Formats: sequence, C-alpha cells, structure tokens
Amino acid sequence: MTDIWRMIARRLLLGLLTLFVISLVIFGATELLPGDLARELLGQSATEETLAALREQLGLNDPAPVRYWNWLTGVLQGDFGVSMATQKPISELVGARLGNTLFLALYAAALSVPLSLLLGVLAALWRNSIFDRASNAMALTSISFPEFFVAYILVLFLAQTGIFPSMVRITAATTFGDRIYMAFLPALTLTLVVTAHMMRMTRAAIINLLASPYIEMARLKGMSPLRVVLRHAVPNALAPIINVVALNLAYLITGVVVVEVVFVYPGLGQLMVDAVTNRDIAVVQAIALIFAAAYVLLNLIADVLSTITNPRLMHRR
Amino acid sequence: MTNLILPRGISRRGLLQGAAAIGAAGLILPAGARSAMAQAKKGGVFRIGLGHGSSTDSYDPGLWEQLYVQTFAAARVNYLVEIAADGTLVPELAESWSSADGITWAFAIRQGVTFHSGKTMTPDDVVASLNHHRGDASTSAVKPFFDPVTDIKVDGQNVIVTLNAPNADFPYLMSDYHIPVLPSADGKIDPNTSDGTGGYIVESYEPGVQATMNRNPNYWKADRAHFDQIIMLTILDPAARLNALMTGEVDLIDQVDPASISLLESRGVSRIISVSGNAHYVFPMDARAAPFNDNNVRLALKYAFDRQELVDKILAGHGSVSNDNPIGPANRYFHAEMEAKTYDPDKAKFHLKEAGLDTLEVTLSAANAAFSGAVDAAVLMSEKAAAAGITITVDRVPDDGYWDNVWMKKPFCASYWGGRPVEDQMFTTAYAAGAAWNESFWDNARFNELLVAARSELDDTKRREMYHEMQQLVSFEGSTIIPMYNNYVMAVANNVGTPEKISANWNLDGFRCVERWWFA
Amino acid sequence: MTMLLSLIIGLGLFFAIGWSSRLAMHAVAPAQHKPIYRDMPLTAAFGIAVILIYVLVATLAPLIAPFGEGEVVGDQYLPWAAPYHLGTDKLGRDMLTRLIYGARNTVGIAFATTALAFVVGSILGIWAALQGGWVDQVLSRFVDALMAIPALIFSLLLLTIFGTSVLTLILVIAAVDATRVYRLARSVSQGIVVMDYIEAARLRGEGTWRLIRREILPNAMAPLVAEFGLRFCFVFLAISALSFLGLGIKPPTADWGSMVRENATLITFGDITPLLPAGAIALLTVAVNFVVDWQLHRASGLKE
Amino acid sequence: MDKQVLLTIKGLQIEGRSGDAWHKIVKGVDLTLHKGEVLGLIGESGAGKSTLGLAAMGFARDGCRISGGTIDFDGINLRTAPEADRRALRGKRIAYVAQSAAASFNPAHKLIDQYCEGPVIHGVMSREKAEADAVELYRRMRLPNPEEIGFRYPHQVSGGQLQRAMTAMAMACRPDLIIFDEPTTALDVTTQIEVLAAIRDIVRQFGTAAIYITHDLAVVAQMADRIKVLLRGDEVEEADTRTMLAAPREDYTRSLWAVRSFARAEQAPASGTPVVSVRNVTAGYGAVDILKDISFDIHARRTVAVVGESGSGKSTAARVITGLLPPRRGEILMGGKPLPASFKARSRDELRQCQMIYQMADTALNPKLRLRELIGRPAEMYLGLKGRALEDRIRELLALIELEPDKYIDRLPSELSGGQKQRIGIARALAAEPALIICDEVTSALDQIVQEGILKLLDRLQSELNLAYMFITHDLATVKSIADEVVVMQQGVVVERGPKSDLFANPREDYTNLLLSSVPEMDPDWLTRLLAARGGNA
Repeated sequence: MTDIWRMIARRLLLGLLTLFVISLVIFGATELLPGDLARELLGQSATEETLAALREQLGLNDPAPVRYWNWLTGVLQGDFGVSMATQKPISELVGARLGNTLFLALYAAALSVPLSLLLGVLAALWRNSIFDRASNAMALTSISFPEFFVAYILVLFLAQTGIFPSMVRITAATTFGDRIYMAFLPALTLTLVVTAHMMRMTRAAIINLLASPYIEMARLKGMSPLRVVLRHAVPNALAPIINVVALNLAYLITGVVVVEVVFVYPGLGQLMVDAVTNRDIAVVQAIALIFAAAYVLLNLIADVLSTITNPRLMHRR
Repeated sequence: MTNLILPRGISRRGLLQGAAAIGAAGLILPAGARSAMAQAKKGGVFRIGLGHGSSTDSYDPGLWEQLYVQTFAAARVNYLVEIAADGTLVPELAESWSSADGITWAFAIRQGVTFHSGKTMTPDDVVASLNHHRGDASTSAVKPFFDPVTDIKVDGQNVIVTLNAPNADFPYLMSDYHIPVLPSADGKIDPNTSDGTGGYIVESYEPGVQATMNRNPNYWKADRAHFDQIIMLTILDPAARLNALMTGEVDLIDQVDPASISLLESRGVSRIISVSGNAHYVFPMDARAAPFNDNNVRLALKYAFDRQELVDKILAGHGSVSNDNPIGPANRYFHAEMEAKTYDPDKAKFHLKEAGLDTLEVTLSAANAAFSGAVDAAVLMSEKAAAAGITITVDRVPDDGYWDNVWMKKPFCASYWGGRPVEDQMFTTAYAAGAAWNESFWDNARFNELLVAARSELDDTKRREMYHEMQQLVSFEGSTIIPMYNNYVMAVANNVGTPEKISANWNLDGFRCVERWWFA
Repeated sequence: MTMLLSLIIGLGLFFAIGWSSRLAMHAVAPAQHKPIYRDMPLTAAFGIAVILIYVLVATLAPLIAPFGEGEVVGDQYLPWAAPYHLGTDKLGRDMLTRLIYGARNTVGIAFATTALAFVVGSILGIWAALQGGWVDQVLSRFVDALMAIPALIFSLLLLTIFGTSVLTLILVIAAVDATRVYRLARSVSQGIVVMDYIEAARLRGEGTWRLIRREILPNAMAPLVAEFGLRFCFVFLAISALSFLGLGIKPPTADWGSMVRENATLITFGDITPLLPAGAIALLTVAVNFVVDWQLHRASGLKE
Repeated sequence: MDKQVLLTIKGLQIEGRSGDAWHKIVKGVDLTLHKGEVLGLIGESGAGKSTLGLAAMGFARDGCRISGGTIDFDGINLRTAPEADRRALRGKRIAYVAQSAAASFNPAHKLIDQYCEGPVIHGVMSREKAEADAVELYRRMRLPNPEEIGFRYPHQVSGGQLQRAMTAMAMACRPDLIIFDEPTTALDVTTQIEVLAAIRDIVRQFGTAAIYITHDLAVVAQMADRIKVLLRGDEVEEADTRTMLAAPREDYTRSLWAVRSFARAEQAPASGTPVVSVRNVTAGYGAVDILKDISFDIHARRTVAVVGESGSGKSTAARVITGLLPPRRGEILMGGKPLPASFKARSRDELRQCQMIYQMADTALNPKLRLRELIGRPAEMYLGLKGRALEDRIRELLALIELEPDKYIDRLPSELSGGQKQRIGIARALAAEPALIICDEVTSALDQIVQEGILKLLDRLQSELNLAYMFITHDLATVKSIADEVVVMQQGVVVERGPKSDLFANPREDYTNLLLSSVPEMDPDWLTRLLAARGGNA
C-alpha cells in the first residue's frame, strides 16, 4: 500500500508541474491572441480613447510577465481572481458551471460506461458473430458523424416529437429529476460519441487475452464461455479498460463544448470559449486548469485503480 | 418604412380585414386567432431565445453592444426619449425637450417615476446617468456623443445640456440604448446595478445563459409591459434556436437562418416577422490605398456584382437592394431617385479601362462576425466579378478578433451598420473625414462641408437638398460598397401578439418587444 | 417501411461491392498474395473498394465534376433534378460538384494532416522510448501537459492566433494529433526496445536514426497504421467541429466538414441534404476502419 | 494390464488452419489407456503431442479441428457429445496440467480460488469442503505452508511450487484421467526432481490414469508405464517403458535415444593471453548486487560454459562483458587491455570483437528485415563491404551455416524454422569476424536433434575460425558435449570452475554435485534411487 501512496504523491507533484506548464502555455497563447479584453468588450464601437481608459481600469497596461506573476501569486494563495469582464469572483462564475459540467459528464458516463462494457464483453464473447460485426459497424458509424450532427438528429427524432426538450434550462430551482429529464438528449449524444471507443477497446482488451494459457486452462477446467470471459479474462483486461474509460470521462468533462452549444447547456466549455473570445484571461486560465486537473486526476485514478486491481502490483512477493 | 408581417397561409390583407371585423363586432377573440388588431392582453411568460449573449456581458451601460443586453436593458430601464414605431421621437422619461439655438438643450424630466428599489427618479439621476459617458475616465462606447457637450446641469425639474456647436438632432442621440437613466448616489451611478425604471424587475441573471424578470407592478406606463414574466435565453446555435421555437420552448427567436425561413413557415407553429429598416451590410474599401484610391476602380467594383442576387441568396429576400447608400428608406431624407446600379460587367470593364487597367485583382477579407452570410456574400461577388475581369480573392478570417485585426486594417473587408435614426449621425459616424469609425478612410471635401452645414440648417427643404447631394456623393464617389438593406428577421410563436407597426429603428421592435408585445 | 427498404438496399449494395471488389483484387493480386485476398472478410473488401472510389473521385475531381468548384449555377436549394442531380446549395452551387471537390480537398487535407502528425509523433515517440531517461521524461511530461488541454479549445486558440489558412489548419490539427500519436508510438516502442534484436543493434553500435528507422519503426507499424485510420477520420470531424465554432476551411473551397456545418440547420426540418457530406464522411470512416481492423487482425495473428 | 479400458482413441485426425488452408497435425493415431495407467507421449515439437493430449479431452484449440476418428472416454463419444456434456467432463473427470504453471494460473485470482472453481462449479463439493480439500492436497504435494499457500496469488509462488499447485488443482475433482503437458520443462533441474516426485506419488495414491507429454526421454522414463513415440502427427512406435528404453525398434526412436552422444574432442590446455578476462567483477541493478566478485578467463579456440540455475547471474555476466551493464567494481580485459565499461564508450572495433547469440532467435532477429540485411549489416558496418563484395560475403556466410544462399537470402525470419533462425543468429555474429562469441542458452529453445546440429556447427566453426565461446546454459547435457572449461555459478558467485573432465569426474562443491546428480538419466529407476539416496521420499 505504501507503494501506492508514494505513486499518488509522485503523480500529484507531477500533476502540479503539468498544471504550471499549462498555465504558462495558456497564458502565452492568450497573449499571442490578437486584440484584448478592452477591445472585445467595446466591440465595433470602440475608439482609441475609450480603449485606453478601459485598459487602464482593467490593468491591462502592465507588462505580460507582471500580470502572469500577479495571477500566479493569487492562485498560489487560493485566489483565482475576478473575471475582468464582469468583475465577479471567478469561483462564483465557474462554480455553478462546473457543477453542470460534472453533472452532464457523470450522466453520460452512467449511460455509456455500462453500455459500452456490456457491448464490449458481449462482442468479445460472440466474436465474429453477426452481433459483433453489427455492433462494431454501428459504433463506427456513430463516431463518424460530427457531434452536432448527431445532436440535431436526436433532436429531430426525440425532441420535435415532444418526448424530450430540445434544450436544457437549468436554474437553481431545478429538481434532480427534472435535470435528468432535461439533460437526457445531451447525455445521449455524448453517449453515442464515446461508447464506440470504449466498446472497441473493451472488446480488444478481452480478445487480446483469450489466447493466454490461463484462458485455455479455464476452458479445460470446463468453465462456460461466459464465465471464462467474465471471471478469467475481464479481471486481467481491467487496466486497459479503466484507462480508456478514464480518457473518455476526461473527454466528457473537457471536450463537450459543441454539445453544450447545441443544447444550450450552461457548462464550462461554453464559458471557456466565451472567455477566449473576450480575452478574459483569468477565466480562461481557471477553466484550463480545471480541465487539466480533471485530466490529470482521472489519469491518476485510472492508474491507481489499475494498480489496485492488479495483484502483481498490489501484493508484492 | 414598411412593416411586413407575414403570417402563414393568410394574406396580409385578409388578416387585417378579419381581425378588424372581429374587433368591430366586439366579440371575444377565439383562442389562436390572429390578434394584430386586438387589445393587448396581460399575462403570460414570454420566453425569448437570442443568438447573442456571453458570459462576459455586464450591467455597465457603456459596454452594451449586442442584442441580448440591449433587449435585456429595454425591459429594465427607460431612456430620456424613445423612437416610436413610426420612427418619430417621442417622450419617455423626458416629457419634452426644446432648444432655441441647437446649442442649449433643455429636457423636462417626468415626475413621479420610481426605480425598482422604490427610490424616486430625479433630474440628478439623469445628470449622473449622462455623466457616466463623459470625461476622460469614461469607458463608454458612446463617449464620442458627449465630446461636444460642454455642460450638463439641473435646473429645477429640467436638465440642461450645453453643446459646443449647434446640433438639430441632439435629442435623437439621447434615445441611444447606451444611455438609460439609472439611480445615482453622490452624483454617480452604480454601473453594475440591475435597478431601473423599466417594466420588469430582474429576478435572476446569469450572463450568457439566461435572465428572468417579473413585471414591475408600479410601472409608470400603464399601456406597456404586458407579460407577467420574461425569460431571456442565449441560444447561440441557429438550429437550436429553431428547434426551441418549434418545440414550443421559446416564443420568440431572432436571426432566423434565411435558409430555414420557408421551411419554418411551412411548419405552421410560428410566424416570421420581417422588418425592413435602415440596417445595411457594407464592404468598405480603404480609399487611401491603391487600387482603391482611384474612384474608377471603386465604381468598377460597384458594377461588378449582382445586388439582387445577394438580397435573394444572402437575405432570402428579406431585405432590399441598396444603391451604395447608408441612408435607408426609413430615414427622413432618403434619396430614392438616384440612378440605380445594376450588375453590368461592361460598365465595370469601362471603369477599369478609365483607371488604366485591364484586369483587377483584389482580396476581400470577410468573416461572418461582420454580418451573417458575409463570407457567402463575398463568394457570390467574387463569382460575378470574374466576368468583368476582376478577381476577388475571398479571405475568410476568424470571427474571433475580427473587429480588431481586419476591420479598418485590411483594405477591403466586410462590415455592417445598424442604421441610425438621423442622417447626420450616420454620416458623422462613418463618412466624415477623420471620424473614428470612418471605415473606408474616405475624405471628400464637398461632403465634409455639406455635413457641417446640414447639421445646423433649420430649413427643411434646404436640408433635404443637402442630404440628397451627400447621398449622391457617397454612392458614386464614396469608397464603400453597400449592396443591401437587411431586414430584421425574427420568428414568434403564433400566440404572440404584435402591434401593427413594428419599429425599424433596431431589431426586435427597437428592442422593445418586451414591453410592446403581448400574448393573444 | 422506407427505412426497411433502404436498409435492405444498403445491405445489398454492401455485399455486392464487397464481393465484387474481393473478386477483383483476388484476380489482380500477384500470385503469392492471392490467398490474402481470397481470405479477406467482406467488410475489408468493401472498405478497400470504398477507399479506392474516394481516391479516384478525389484525383479526377475536375474531370468528373459537372461544374466548377465554386461556380454559382442557379438558384439556391434547387431540388434533385437534372442537371443538378443532387440539387444546389444555399448559394446556388451544384451539390454534386461540391461533394466531388469536397472529396479532393477533405481527403487531401486529412491525409496531409495525419501524415504530418504521424511523422512527427511517431519519430518523437520512438525516440523517447529508445533514449529513455530525461529525454523521455521531458518529452512525455510536455506531451502530457498538452494533452491535458482539451483538443478543440487548444486548436481554437492556435487557429485564432495563426489564422485559418489550409496550411495552418493542417499544422494545428497535426500538432494536436501528434501528441496522441506520440503516446501510442512511445508505448508500442517501449515493448520493442526491450527486444533482443534492438539490444543486438545497439551493441553493434548503430546510430539512433537507423535504430528508429530500420529496427523499431517497421515493427511498430501495425498499431500505428490502425491509429492512422482512426486519426485520419477524426480530422474530418475536427474540421467540422472547428467550422461549427466559426473556423475552418476558406471558401469557396468545398470541404465536407464545413458543408455539414453549413447545411446542418436543414436536418432540423428533416431535409436530408446535410446527410450527403456527413454520410460521405461516415462511409469513409467506416471503410477505413474495416480495412484497419482487418489489417490489425492479420498482424495480431490471433486466430479467433 | 488387464484393467478396465478408460480411453480409446481410434484413427484420430486433427487439422490446423494456416492462412486459409487446413493441414493435418495429427494423422490417424490410435491410443488406448487403462484405468490407473500412465502413458508417456514423446516427440519433437510439431509431433502433435499436445494436440493429441487435448483431443483426449474432446478439445481442439482455436484454429484446429478434429476431422476424423473416434474418441471414446469411459463410454462417452467425445466427438459427438454436445459441448455442454464435454464441458461437464472437463476438470471433473479429465483434468489438465499445463506446461507453464506461471502462465496457466490466472494472475488475477488466488490459488485457492482457482482450485475451488472446478469442484464448486461442477457441483462436486461445497466451497468450504473444497478449501479444506485443497489444503490436504497441497500437503500431499509437499507444498510448504499448505494452509496458507492457497491464499497467495500466482506471482507470489515459485515456479516449482506453482507446478505442484496446478497438479493439486487438477486433482481437485479426483478425475479419472489427467493430461500432463510438459509439466517440468520450464523448471530448473533441481526443482524438476521435486515436482516429478510429487506428481508420481499423487497419481499413484489416487490411482489416476495419466497421459504424460514430454520431449525429455529421461523424464518420461521415470513417470510412464508405457511410452508412445510420435513424429509429425504419426505414431512411430509404442511399447512399455523398459522395453522401449532397452530396445527401440524404429530408427527414429533410436536417433532420439542417441542425441546425447555428441561430445567434442578434448582440447589442449589453455595458454597465452586470454581473449577476454573477467576480473573481480561486481555488478547489479539498483542497490542489489547480482554478481559478486566473479573472475574467469576465456581463451581462443576454447569454450567456457557458464552453468547455473535461473537467477544465478550467468546472463548478467554476459551483459557485463558486452558492456550493457557497467560493473560496479572490477574490469573486463580484452586481449590483455581493459575495455571501457559501457558499450557506448567502446570503439567500433572493440564492439566487433565480441558478438552475441541469443536464446530466443525469434526476438533476436528483427522480424521485418530480410536475411540479406540481417547478416549483411555487420559486414557492411564493421568491414565496410559494399555491393558485390557484400553480396558475396553474405552468400559465403549462409553457406557457412549450411543454408542454401539462393533460396534463403531474401527470406524473412518468419519464413524459417527455429533451428534455421538460430543459424542466422550465428551467421550474424560471424559476419563481424569476432574473437569471442557469447552464446546465451542458444540451444535451450530447440528440439534435441536440432540442438545437436547447432552444437556441431558451433564446434566446426570454432576450429575453422579460431573462435572463443562463452557458453551460457542451464543444461548440463549441453555442457557435457561442448565445453572445455566449466564455470558453475550460484546466486551471483562462482562456486567452482575448472576443466570439464575434472569437474564432471570430481565435483568439489556440494552444489555442483547436486546439479550433476539432478540431471535425469534414462533409467526408469533413477528417480526412485536418487530420492532414496537423498534421504527417503521427502
């Protein structure tokens, strides 16, 4: 167990380093973006005079390293600052959106992970059968359409017929049940997008193991095909499966801006695009760090789970 | 000014007659009946889905710049004056205004109006609200409006504004959406307040997502603000907006994708409202830079594309051809008798030859940030120009940063104007030499001279002549291609009632759908 | 009923194309490779046929297309009737022509992008695996950091900075993809560098470049090719998603991703026009992956 | 042998698929097994012994099919019985013990869970009873800590113990028949003895019939009542063990029996400067020393065999000499001059002098390169050969290793047999024209007849080319046939070293003695005698 704690500690440190690098990359990139916050806020009607006044007011006239340093020292003290555009604390701005994003990600995961594992296991069990080929072809088809397109088609069939709402309107008063109902279409869209990948990896990971001597041994012990796959193959295929699930969960958190736009879902992706468009650098940084942290943490969790489920790593000689 | 209400299946004439007959008979309107002529009914939750709005939107009026915040404001606040649906200037918080010389303007402020907070609105609040846009520290987009203002002071129930030069149209400027009257303390307004004197009180607001407002029970206008509640949503994706309207999740959407208009109409769940006004799409050319410094080149380009095709394909017919004229048919001094420019490759070639050229190669930078369909419009122009020996290379640039990197930086690009209620404002803003937003960098001595003269000319006929000459100059010597006036196209659920006349001043009935419209 | 009918027609086409292409390839293939083709699954034969058709259409686009790429030939949204067999788009350009040129541009760009990503990603990945130590650590940590930034938003950022010419589009998507390729190439190579033949080559005193090129790369090809197939298809989707966010290929260049986007609203009304470019992408994706699956299956040697 | 017949196989044919064609693996074999009898199946790789063994369970591997003949197990026709019925037999009445217990135990589950799976699923006994039973069988298999060992994961248990645990698992349902598929091949000789003894005892105790598959005659001699010899899917002959050993009828059987007879002529004593000297080398990974102060010399035209069980450090010694693992202390001299510790610092000529041949030709040859490049590259690199000269040299080398140049020069390694691949490894080493070749277990993955060919080739090349060999092996038979000097290693220490004849005749150290005495002999009573000599059955 101490090994695991050591690994977690080491990975967390590395994760912090990653976050630091990302904050530099993002800051550098936003610096390179043409235009600045003042320009974006005033839009077409900006004049040099008003721009200068607004820049002064927003503190955009400091040199870039100074602004980065100020931001960094703030973050190190746990203060992500205020949105320069709205003067609201970033924690407040991002908090609700983060909750929404996590809700949608978990919702989609709750649909897609069991589904893809089930399909993957069945495809491996009945490999080369009609079921296997059909599910594979369907999975491929579902990932080969752009996300927004999948979303529109779902809206056409499921929202225009009045079964589900075509957009998500979440307020503080929305009940959990309503949320589940309203967010069904975006969750389903995401499910269609990520299921294929997870299913194919699950199938491949299991089939990869079916040539192992211990699988043959299990069959020679008279175990049924289902038991062979579930009891003997799956536990050993967990590491790659966990990894691909983690990767897709990270995607569900960080990569869903298009689905957010289509379903008017107030998540972090849309907020980040807004912030990039408006050069609201503090917000961009905060969200980039949240995304990166989600990615790092999910990968870490995946590695820890892979370790825990692997007796060779858990129980040393 | 025209007002086209295009109900599905029923001709406009038939509709008007039918509604009038019902009204005359004094019958109770059956549910779902057209209600254009009916009395506005109170009640209902009006849900608006707009293709604007960002998480960085703020309450600061100096920073308002798009339809969401503009309409959100129209629900919450009032202005000194209002542009009525017919384009005339009518009182709002100022009961009247007057000036003897066009330099000193007195606005008589209405009494007995209260803010949502319960505070009474006073002339001091008006002064503070105006001063928010003045001075070196001001970050307001309309600061230039106030540059000629030398003084603003309270005189009893009046507010006196003094200018440094006569301006006959100054009261019109006070209708600008940036300049609401907000509560003040110690001579300053709080730019981040949600308070106002308007018809609705903010219940919740999440920038870039949605706002919920409830009717102000103490609203001083008795015949306005009919809905119980207004919910404004940001729905950036055009298809999502259409879906929301078709599934009954919103009652009004803006920016209907021209391609979908006929399809939407055939669904029968909503009707299209298309309002023609002064808004226009433009392609400014940098008059200082070769080859655009030669008026023959500019004329060649003006004859080298098909304006009607742009109206048909980019606006799906919801607009009209413009003769490179920024002054629209809704303006008072619109010059309708100018020689019309049509697609004429021979004429374009002729002008090229005049400029000493056989062929011409130019790059047109466009992004849909300039206006919806700008890139397609550029492509269509490029296609047609080829016949005149003109190669227009369309450079699609990112939406992001368009106004910063392209507009007024690239010699030939796309842009738009919302139209201005008065000619002077339009010309001063975008065509006067040295004006901050003179996007074509055009500098015409005669035009500049006329502009100053017309501003203080009080004789209407003379003024009309001056403005006509100026339009002629812009059209045939100017450096801006203005192919079309674009209608404001919106779609509403069938049960939304609208006045017969819908303002062409700005989109969504001059932003005032929130207080002028009702549920039938 | 129509759905059932089209399903039957679709399946029929699939078998017909798969069957005939397998026969054709079997007939054309050199003698020692004949068994490969006789034994190939129908899906793979179908995939190869589809890819060949696409390549043919792409290379011969100017010859096949009835009109010019950006040519406005008539009114907008004309119905499917001669001479506009698939109707016209919103500017009145011939849809069929746009689709054909779209094949050329989209496939060309996707190929260039993927190829670039693979050259850069796999060379760096193999190098990192081969060197180990701090080279590996620095490269991998950096790639990790880049991968932690959502791809779409990262591309958005880069494209906004550098503009959206075809070249920058290729470079940016390739840069984002290269990180994924790097990860794969590295992990595959880590399995190879411990092989005795790599040790033998090192002991022989071979240089790094030769180790990468002759000793490791040929053995890492199978999974890299499989990934190539997937990445290749994701480029269309990336372009499409970017075009959704207002960036993408410049007009009047026809490109499927942008075409899907341009016409996407129509799907809301059940109009199938947007299905054409989307279907073109989907068909190619499925075809490529059928072939990749087959190749992987052959490479793995696993008898199922 | 008039006991009841348990298993009858008649005219069995099994086909395997390669690409799209089916070819015969087993070509009509008959087999009869009585209750309680142990049948030894012997043959080289490709003889079809495992396939036949699995067919006795009514099982064909993926890609194989039983295409003819009958399999009758205790009145049940295993070819026609429904799959469910066959599944019910497997593990319950017919059990299987695989070659590599380490690979055949599922790494995800504890030993006892895997033990109990069969009895519980087959409904033979409850989980509690199965656990108690497991402890009992572990005890009988003489596993240490029988109460606890079941609660370990496979990777926590040594290879010999795992093999015994697997035998116990096979016994769990008290089957009528067990198939042993090379159960001791992967084990060290000293461990092999214990496992053999345990298997033999338990089979006898329960009176279980068994098919014992192996390529090692000496082993089968200890275990089987009868022996059947297979060659490429055909039966060569069958007889009871003693008859078979004493008087094989067929030529092929006799050639199998004769394999161990090769021994190279005794060389003159070493003299002059050694090609390579290992001087007081201590080396290891991390904080652990694998090698502890070892020294030995290798002279030209002589073969030094480094012998030891797995983990003794013999391969590490090779890595130190090649420079892959720089030593912590001590040095390597080549021709009397010290070599740089790391191969990266060595000159091209120093690298050329010392070449290596690997155990697994499959992983030692880049599968994507043709023989031309595999063999030609060292010649091109070290000797600067190009074009015609290079082509000639490659052909010369192919001829030297007895492969027809025209036929093989453009082949890929996958188009060669195991022995041919190993020859390519030799040619690649020769192409560099080295002074020393390190042979790391080069014959242990090969069949015995092929092994002999390789050994003879190496012997011939040594005298023709003046080579020095460092021969790393765990197989004492190989040592006996090819070595001039022997270095015995145990746990990183050189236990004993000296000329082969001395060492085999008078081992001075106990460990050397143990090693030597553990090599099975082709005498059916050898195991019994040895166990008795070592102090009873325990």
